[in-house]
Amino acid sequence: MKLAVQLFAGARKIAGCDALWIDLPDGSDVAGLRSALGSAHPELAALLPAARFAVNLEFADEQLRLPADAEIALIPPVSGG
Amino acid sequence: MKLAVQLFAGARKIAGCDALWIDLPDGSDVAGLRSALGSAHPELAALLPAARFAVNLEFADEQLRLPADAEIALIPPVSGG
Amino acid sequence: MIDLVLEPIDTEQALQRVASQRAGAAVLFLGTTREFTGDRRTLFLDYECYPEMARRKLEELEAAARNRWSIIECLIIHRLGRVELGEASVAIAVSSAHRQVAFEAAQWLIDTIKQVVPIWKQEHWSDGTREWVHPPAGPPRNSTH
Amino acid sequence: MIDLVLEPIDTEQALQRVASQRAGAAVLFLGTTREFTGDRRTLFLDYECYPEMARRKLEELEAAARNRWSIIECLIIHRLGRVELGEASVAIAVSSAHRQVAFEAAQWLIDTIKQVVPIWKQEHWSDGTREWVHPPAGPPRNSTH
Repeated sequence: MKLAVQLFAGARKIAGCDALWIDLPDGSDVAGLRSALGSAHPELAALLPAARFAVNLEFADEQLRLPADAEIALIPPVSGG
Repeated sequence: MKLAVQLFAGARKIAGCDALWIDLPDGSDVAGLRSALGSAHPELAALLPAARFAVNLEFADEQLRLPADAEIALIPPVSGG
Repeated sequence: MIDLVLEPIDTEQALQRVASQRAGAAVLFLGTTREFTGDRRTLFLDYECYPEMARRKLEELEAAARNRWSIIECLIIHRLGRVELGEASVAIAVSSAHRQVAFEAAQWLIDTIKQVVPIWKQEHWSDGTREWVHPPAGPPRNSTH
Repeated sequence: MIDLVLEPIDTEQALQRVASQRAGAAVLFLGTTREFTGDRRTLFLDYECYPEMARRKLEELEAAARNRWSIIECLIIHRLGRVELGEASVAIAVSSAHRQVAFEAAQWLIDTIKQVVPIWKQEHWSDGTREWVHPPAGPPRNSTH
């Protein structure tokens, strides 16, 4: 399945775009996405370990299986407030 | 010595005036003042146990000896804020 | 900074007076008049103080807070005279580099003001009676704020 | 109540929005932009968010605070876009019958916002560089506020 991953802040700046498409086997989980994103975009590797993923507007566990139509976002450590 | 004791809030209302004069032996302490005030003005007796005395704008211990020219005030429990 | 005032408290101005480009945080506390105390309805409050001592005590508390915490600016304003329902009787504004300090100092200031500053309030109840409030000694068991 | 805004925060209005005649206390927290971080001078900040999720998270936090404390009103406002030095990037206003609740809830809200709401700030430094701020995971060790 092909999933769009929205990017923000430092991740957006590093990637140079608002979203990335990533190819994953059907039934992949968040850990799989994290690993695939790091392989496909090594420029994000430094940022990935501390980042979380949001799936359908909620922070997702590494074990969460990704629905094919999920809204996915990479959430680097936040600095609001 | 003859000392003026300033009154506020409930004490002022009970006594019906802003200050009371009280006669005390020279060298009296705050405890002596408290006791003399209760005897001379029994209407204040209910309020006195919880009240503090201020001597020259500071809360005074019961053992403090009262200077003849001290500014003295009866401070019933406060309710500012 | 200490103010004893007869007019309503200008909160915008209070915040401006503690603002600083060294501050990362400002905390403003307002103590306001509640309409109901249990079943009894308040019409308004009337505040009285022992002016010289109230001012001195407030200045001591500000100095103590500055001594204990890394405060940038600190402002305490207390109303005197008649205070209407919903209006603030007291405002405490504290700015600091880090937020924990501003929260702790503001809370300590209001807790301590309620114990040691010679200011008293008179409740004017809806049944026409009025009553000076003299809470039991020690930390008040039924704090209004 | 939740607001994500581009304009400066109106603190007077924020306090009015949480005012209530059932309230004995209101606490307003402002997070403001400090000019210096160590030796480095900030010119201004730029805030970005993941809008749908930021709003949802803020609403969840308000609901959690209302569930945990006896809050009367609660308002969280966060700036987006460019924020000048000294301006507030975030305002939290909480009213309650008793002051302890308002202090605790406001402090918990700002602590938690800084951990879970997808909002990011970009420092614009006086040397012309800019930098997205991504604090180390866990409770930030060098919090700005």
